Amino acid sequence: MSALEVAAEAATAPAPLSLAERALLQFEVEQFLYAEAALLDARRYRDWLALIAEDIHYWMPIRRTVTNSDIEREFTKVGDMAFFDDDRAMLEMRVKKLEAGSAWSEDPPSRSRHFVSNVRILDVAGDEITLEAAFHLYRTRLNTEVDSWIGRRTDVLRREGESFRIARRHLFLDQTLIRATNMSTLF
Amino acid sequence: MSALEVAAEAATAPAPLSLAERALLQFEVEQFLYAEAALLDARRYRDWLALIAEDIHYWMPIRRTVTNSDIEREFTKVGDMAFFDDDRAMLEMRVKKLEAGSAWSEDPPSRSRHFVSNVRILDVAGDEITLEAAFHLYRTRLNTEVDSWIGRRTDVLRREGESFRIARRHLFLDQTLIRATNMSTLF
Amino acid sequence: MSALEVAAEAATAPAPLSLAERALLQFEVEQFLYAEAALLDARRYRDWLALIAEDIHYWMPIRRTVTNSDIEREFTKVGDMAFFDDDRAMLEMRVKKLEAGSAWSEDPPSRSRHFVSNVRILDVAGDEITLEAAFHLYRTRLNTEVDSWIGRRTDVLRREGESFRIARRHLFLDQTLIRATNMSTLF
Amino acid sequence: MTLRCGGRMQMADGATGVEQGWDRASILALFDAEAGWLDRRVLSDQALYQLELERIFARGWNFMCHDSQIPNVGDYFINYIGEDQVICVRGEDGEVNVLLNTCRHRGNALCRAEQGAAKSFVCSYHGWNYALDGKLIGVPGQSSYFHGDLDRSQLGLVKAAQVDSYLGFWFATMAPDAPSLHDYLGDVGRTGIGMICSYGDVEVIDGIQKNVIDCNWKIAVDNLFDWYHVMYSHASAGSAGIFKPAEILHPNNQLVMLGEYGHAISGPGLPSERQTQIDLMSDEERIEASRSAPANSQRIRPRLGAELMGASGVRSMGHPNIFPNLWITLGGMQVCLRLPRGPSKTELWWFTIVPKDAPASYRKVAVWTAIHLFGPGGLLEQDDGENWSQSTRASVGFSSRQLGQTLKMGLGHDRVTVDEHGQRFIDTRINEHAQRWLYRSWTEWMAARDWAELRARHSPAPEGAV
Amino acid sequence: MTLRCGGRMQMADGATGVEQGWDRASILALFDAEAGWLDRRVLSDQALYQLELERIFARGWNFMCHDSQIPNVGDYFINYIGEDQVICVRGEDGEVNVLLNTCRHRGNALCRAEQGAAKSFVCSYHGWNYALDGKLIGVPGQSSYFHGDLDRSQLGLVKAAQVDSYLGFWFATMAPDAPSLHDYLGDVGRTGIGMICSYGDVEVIDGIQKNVIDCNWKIAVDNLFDWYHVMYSHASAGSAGIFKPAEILHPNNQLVMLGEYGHAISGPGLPSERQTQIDLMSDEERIEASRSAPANSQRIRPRLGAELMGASGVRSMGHPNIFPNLWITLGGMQVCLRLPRGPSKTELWWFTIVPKDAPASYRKVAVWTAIHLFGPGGLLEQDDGENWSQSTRASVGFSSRQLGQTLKMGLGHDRVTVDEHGQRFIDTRINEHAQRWLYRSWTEWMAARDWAELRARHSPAPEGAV
Amino acid sequence: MTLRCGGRMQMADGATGVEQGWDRASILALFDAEAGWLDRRVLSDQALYQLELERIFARGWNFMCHDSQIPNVGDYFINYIGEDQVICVRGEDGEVNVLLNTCRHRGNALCRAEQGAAKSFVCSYHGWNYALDGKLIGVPGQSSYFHGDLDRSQLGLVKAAQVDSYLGFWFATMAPDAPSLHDYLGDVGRTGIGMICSYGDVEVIDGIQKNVIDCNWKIAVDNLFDWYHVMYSHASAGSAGIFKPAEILHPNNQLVMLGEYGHAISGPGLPSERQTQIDLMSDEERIEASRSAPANSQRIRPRLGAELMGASGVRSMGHPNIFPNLWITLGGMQVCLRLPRGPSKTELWWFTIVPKDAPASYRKVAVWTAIHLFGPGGLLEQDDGENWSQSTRASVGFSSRQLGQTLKMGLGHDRVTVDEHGQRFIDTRINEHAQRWLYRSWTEWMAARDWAELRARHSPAPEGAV
Ligand code: FES
Ligand code: FES
Ligand code: FES
Ligand SMILES: [Fe+3]
Ligand SMILES: [Fe+3]
Ligand SMILES: [Fe+3]
Repeated sequence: MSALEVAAEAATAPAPLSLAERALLQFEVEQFLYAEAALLDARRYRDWLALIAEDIHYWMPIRRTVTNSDIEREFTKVGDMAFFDDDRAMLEMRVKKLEAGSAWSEDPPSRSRHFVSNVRILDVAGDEITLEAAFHLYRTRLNTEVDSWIGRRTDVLRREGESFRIARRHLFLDQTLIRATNMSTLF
Repeated sequence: MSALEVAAEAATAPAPLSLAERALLQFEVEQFLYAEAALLDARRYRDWLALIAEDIHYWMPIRRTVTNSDIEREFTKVGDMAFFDDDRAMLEMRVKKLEAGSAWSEDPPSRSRHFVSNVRILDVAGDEITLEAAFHLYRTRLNTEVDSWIGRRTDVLRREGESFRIARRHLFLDQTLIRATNMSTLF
Repeated sequence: MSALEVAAEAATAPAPLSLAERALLQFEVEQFLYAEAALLDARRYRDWLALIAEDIHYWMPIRRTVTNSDIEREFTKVGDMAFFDDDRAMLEMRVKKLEAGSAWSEDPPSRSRHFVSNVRILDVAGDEITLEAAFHLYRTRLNTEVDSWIGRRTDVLRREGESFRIARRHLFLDQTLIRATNMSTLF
Repeated sequence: MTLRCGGRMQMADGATGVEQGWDRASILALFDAEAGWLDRRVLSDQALYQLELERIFARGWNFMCHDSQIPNVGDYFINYIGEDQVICVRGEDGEVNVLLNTCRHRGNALCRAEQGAAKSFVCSYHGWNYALDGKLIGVPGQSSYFHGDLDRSQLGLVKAAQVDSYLGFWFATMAPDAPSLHDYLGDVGRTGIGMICSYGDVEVIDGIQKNVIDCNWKIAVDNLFDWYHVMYSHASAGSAGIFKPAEILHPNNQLVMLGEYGHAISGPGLPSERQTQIDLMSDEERIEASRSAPANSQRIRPRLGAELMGASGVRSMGHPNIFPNLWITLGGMQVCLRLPRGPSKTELWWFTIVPKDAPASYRKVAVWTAIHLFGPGGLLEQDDGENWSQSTRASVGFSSRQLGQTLKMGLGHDRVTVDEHGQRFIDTRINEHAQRWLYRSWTEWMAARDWAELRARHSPAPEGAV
Repeated sequence: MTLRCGGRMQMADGATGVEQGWDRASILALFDAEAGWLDRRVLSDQALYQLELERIFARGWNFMCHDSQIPNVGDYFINYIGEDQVICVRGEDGEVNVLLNTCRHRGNALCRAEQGAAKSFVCSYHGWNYALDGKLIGVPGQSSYFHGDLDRSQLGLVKAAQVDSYLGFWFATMAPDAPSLHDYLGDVGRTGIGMICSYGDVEVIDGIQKNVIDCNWKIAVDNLFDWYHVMYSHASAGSAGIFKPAEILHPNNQLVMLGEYGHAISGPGLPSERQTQIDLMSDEERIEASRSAPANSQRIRPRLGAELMGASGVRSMGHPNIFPNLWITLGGMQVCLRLPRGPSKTELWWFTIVPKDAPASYRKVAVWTAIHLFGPGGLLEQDDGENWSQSTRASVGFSSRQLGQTLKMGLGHDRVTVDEHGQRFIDTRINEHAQRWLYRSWTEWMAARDWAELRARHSPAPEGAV
Repeated sequence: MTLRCGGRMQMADGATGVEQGWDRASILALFDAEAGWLDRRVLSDQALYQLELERIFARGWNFMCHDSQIPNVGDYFINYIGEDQVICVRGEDGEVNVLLNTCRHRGNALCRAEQGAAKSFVCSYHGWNYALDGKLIGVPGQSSYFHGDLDRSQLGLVKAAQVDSYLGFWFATMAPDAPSLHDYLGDVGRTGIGMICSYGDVEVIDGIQKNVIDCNWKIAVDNLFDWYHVMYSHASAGSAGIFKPAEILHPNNQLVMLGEYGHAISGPGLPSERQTQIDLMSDEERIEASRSAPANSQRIRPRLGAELMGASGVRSMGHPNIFPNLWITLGGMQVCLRLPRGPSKTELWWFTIVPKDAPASYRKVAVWTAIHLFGPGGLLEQDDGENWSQSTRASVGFSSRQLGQTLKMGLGHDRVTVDEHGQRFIDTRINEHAQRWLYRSWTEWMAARDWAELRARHSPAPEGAV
């Protein structure tokens, strides 16, 4: 792959858009992602659910430490085991659990901070935007627990009026051993 | 709250501006915030002070681990105890202390890195812009000390000519127990 | 330095450009940096090399804990010792090593995540753009090793057709003692 | 190969929990089976933990992997015996070898991946090359630098003293004098593994979830027998709708089996009358009924179930634990290993298992269930970790660690029944029999200096009143 | 409830600092009061630290909270006795209960918030329910699963052996045979708390600052008596203008009080002549004068001051410490707890206190002062932490830990005066009397196996030459 | 100043590796020199590590810095003796003082920078002021608060017991009875340092790379003698082209020198015939030849080389180690210190050195070579760390730590030759003589209670067959 091709791939993927159009789309998308993150960090789970498309695939496969020769097995495949493999009903169930007065493991509630970085729009097809970002979900609990989950994610956003809904979120964690008691926080 | 409302809140708050105007404002604001952060990281405290409005409220309340039923007491209120509750005079005093030849606890000086992420302009009213961001202040000292302070902040920037001054900075840390010897670094 | 001057320095450096032009340039540059980071995180080292200018200076001096009175010696100078002081041939050698079937220390390979934040374009001169950013390179290895390298970097990008090449990358780490087994990951 | 014998420091009179050694009497006093009282220091004492690595983990049979994870010659899976890392690899002869993952030259780890396939194991330090059975087959410079006099036959990878499998589940022990796997498992252990295989040969689905909890491994084992916490701990999971407590719990139909050396099964059990009805169904009907609701606790097992689990064991809808740390759950659809990482740290590894011939639809539901109930993101499992870590933490403080845990539920109220085939079980309500058995066995393992002593002095599986 | 008696390992001759036990003689030798020499290992030795948790923290009276923090029935505040977490809760009877925060079933923590209000404490693991006084009032399945035979009366939350308050400040001890709080505090302790309440009833302002410093807790206690470091350590705070050293220090007017069991007060003191003038002012005049400058060290206390602090104690503008770890500062406007978290880790908790009837303006200044002088962001406090952590660190290295600390200032140069009411005090210059008293008392606490021995063998408050 | 004598706990019979003390016999048994067998616990045992700090690091001569790093009065560089931090400072008299970096008052660290220049050392806590030779020259309030009776002469900074330099390289020891630096280094140590200075006076280039590896310090020392791993470990660096193994390795021309107290040199050596040719060249020719390829292992040293390294030593193209932890590499162009930070943590400090009069072009190549071969970003060094950390880790697990390391290469196959000047060396192939010598010496250091015993009982440098 030549430098030009790489650069082309990197910088010009959604070809038909002008630079200015792409910049504005980037702005819209980033603002949406930040607002979405803020809802989670503010524990407004119901409001967050409103941003989730009916057909969402919310998925975090398991990563493994493998050799280079085995690198295609680094992540589990769709249909095999995963940390998350949720549809909308499942996400609703997660929110319902968080809202239940009896979710002892989230009472006192966790404190989360979702950092969304390096956002790149990879594709615009009809009303769907595919993007990639680096994420850092920082969570503290009680006075002593500190967790950081870091990785890459690909989202599909679907334009709906003035805003978007999230139609896909695939989360690729960097860690292979989860160094946390649980993952009770939404990503 | 419907998805539309959330999206509306998220994406269209400063209503009268066009998307392009909002994108440009976002650019200006982010560049200002990054430049400000760079001044602190370069230990140019005097220059940083020049960005501070006369009437700034620089405030970091205390966060507590509380149950859901008590969640409105998660942060202390203005007027109660806090980690920072500074006006401009107090910030000047902090800078003066850092500049004093005798600030032993900052000699050797700390090394800081201010990450400003997820910037969202929440309101534009007259010459004042209210924004929210996620912050990560990373500090190292000597060869062994490493601190990370992570949270959310809301700033008010006031336009002054080609630039801004900071008229408010409210810092909402995620940690409830400060895992550091001190907070001698400006946020 | 007055507030105005600071602001001016911060916000108007590449003077001849309009705000909109600067915003578009910022978008282009950020997208390039994110795409570049994604290549490294995807272990596409050859493709990454294609983004490197022939005359690159890829340099990470050694930082020391020094007193305020000695602060100009905080970083080693060009020509003295450093962690990286590479030209393109050297970077090619690094990539060659990573590609060698026998790079045992990178087999299983590391997992990296490059966070590029607070990007500021400091200068535009001809086809060269000088920028500064905060970086966080997060690396995990095996099931237990976690490293974070955080600091500031200045890049020079040179426009080449629709994309850029990296003509300079100077990395200023915050840590003085490297808390890692090695730095086998590209920054 | 002979391991150097590691004796233990004599206990100084009045030594503190933090520094002391432990003699037989003081170990046995850690659990009072008659009173249902457990000394909290079992969760936090550093010396006890070191002793566990030696007397429980190195000496017991540890679960390694399932046949299906390493189907081909050279396929390997990394696991642990206590804190010793081992390679479980399919040898040239098709057998599974369990090898300490440490080069005999300078000790470097041979394998650093979690799984993979190898022709042989080459050390990344100096290139010593070991065959899949651990034999040292290549030493660079053997003739030139070593002058040909390195005795390679003495320098193979250390093999587990015994390796064996039951129904495709491989186990290993570092103790040459341990009983055979068959005898070690006994009826209860075999019933537990039988539960997994009641619908025929199984395979492990790709992807082992692994996470770390700041708790002692035993509080996690205690919890698997604990059907008492379900209603309260998991109330929010219930109200969210992920499971229906009433369909699962059956508080008054609990079946407990206690096996020699600490194995146990505890949890809901079908009433014998119900089993009698099932016995009249054809295998096809049973499988059909089971597969329609794989997460459901109504285990309508085919005939094979009773063969593997026994006429009484087959009634179990509960949780077997193969002592020390292999939990079988979801009626055999998952197993979870609890690997010790210090007195207050445990790794949890989740394996998801389906019958080889299960239809895609079943497989899909199985994966869905496994992901959404258990593992760090599972709606049930989320609730457990902090209870365990906080319980572990409360065994550290000076005053708190003077206290005991209370394990009195059902104590003295039940009887062990022996069925016509000699299988022992307890039909009762929700109870703590299995936990008491766990800790009673644990003290006996810990107090015994070697297998001879453990064999001679351990409690037989209970009979009569319990 | 009886705590299991924890004896100590006998000291092996020539044992290393890292592993050894400590006998009476070796503990007493850690501080040479005559020479003003302190063995550095008191800051880093792990065995000494474990012994501190037992012999200092579990045995002494620990500050819990102030009345105003938990005004209503069910209000609670979490604190620690050493490393044992306790719930301080207002009971149905209005009294404060101090309960070990650990369920008697499996040990789980009942409360996980730092503060709050509860009707009762329900355990998140199995739902055992404890009343505000710790009584076990609810056990799910008590009749069904436990067959009604669980003796709940034996399974309440463990209460501190003694709980009592003085002027609204609650303290607790795990030692049933400890002296009463009144006797424990003695004149010096009561004077210290009296300082806080000299202007009448007080309340704690919402918001306890908490941070962790990598230092031994004792170097932080030493520092509170240390008016010697102010000029140098805090020079930059002075030059920034946050405080005026000259107005605060009064190096030649220092008042020291040394109390039984290790309490002490040290720092500037009004000359008696100045106090005589104040005694002539009306309460109104005094309060007016004080409130105009609350951070100012000129303490012009109303009559109540002398009542609570004594005729001599009222002159103190210094720092009381209630042994072991409660510092009273800013003339009573703040207290700071130093909670041990290992030999080289200490949590600092800052409480800010104002008279209940203080006008808003005073309150505002008090909060401003507290935030900007102390706590992790305070301009004074910023300077201290690294000195403490570096001093602690220098007690670890093999050669450095052979050294001592030097505590010789004023040694042998002063006399204890007894006033007409029997109150003892030392009028002198800047000195290290209080630090020497701290460590002398500390060795006595550490060497005594129980309260009987501590009572019998501890030094009485000094008389005559010091 | 006298350090308090720290004896060692008697070894309890059968004590475990984790808690036990170590007596002479058990220490000597850790390495079997005849069998080339090393007990893995030397890499992980906490008690052995503590003993190393005392018996190896405090007692041996530790490299401090080079003359050129602190050229002017007041220039200082911070280093360590074991885990004790020391200030190496150029005194008023031009000599280098080595001072424990801890104030004699409360122990605070005087210097917190890694390097710098000072007129005197003022403590940031209370302002005690120490001269560059450690004398306590200023105490605030000495007359007023201390009443003039503080004996400052007893309270200077603690100086290393002996400080001396060889060819500009400064060393220090805490042991007053250690041999002189000259005697300590012996022929082998002096040869090693001589290698650095063969081209004349040198200077250290600005910038010491420092990083931490999770390994025991000894595995890193073992590795520097290890020319066996180069082909395999560094294969990818070779194939990337950063070095040409064939030009460097010379597997059949290895020169080994073993020096009293554990020093050694190992690696390629010029055949004597080649050296004879070189001896015929002029110094100018030799320097010209060397400088054209500074990274090249062909060391064509000027006459000075043979003066400093001896007629046989000058042939070395290998790696000297000054016992315990100073590695000389790249033919003297770099030295690397390995500082212990616990049994499984080591700091690596890289110093890059060039002749003072080297032309800019040489200097440039030297820096390029140093950066790109060694240090955490170096293409060679990258490959080593994980092998060391994994080897260290494999000395922890219960079963793995029962094993040994194998150090048998060349054992019994070689002879020590003594040249006409009395210099001893071994001409051989790739081997493990130096590593065996390292561990043999290490056990002797560890077993000896004091220098008298070490002097009396250590092995002399080997003669004859090895
Ligand atoms: S350590 Fe494995 S070959 Fe040397
Ligand atoms: S642990 Fe509290 S109810 Fe079981
Ligand atoms: S500790 Fe150095 S002057 Fe007090
Ligand atoms: Fe559970
Ligand atoms: Fe202070
Ligand atoms: Fe190497």
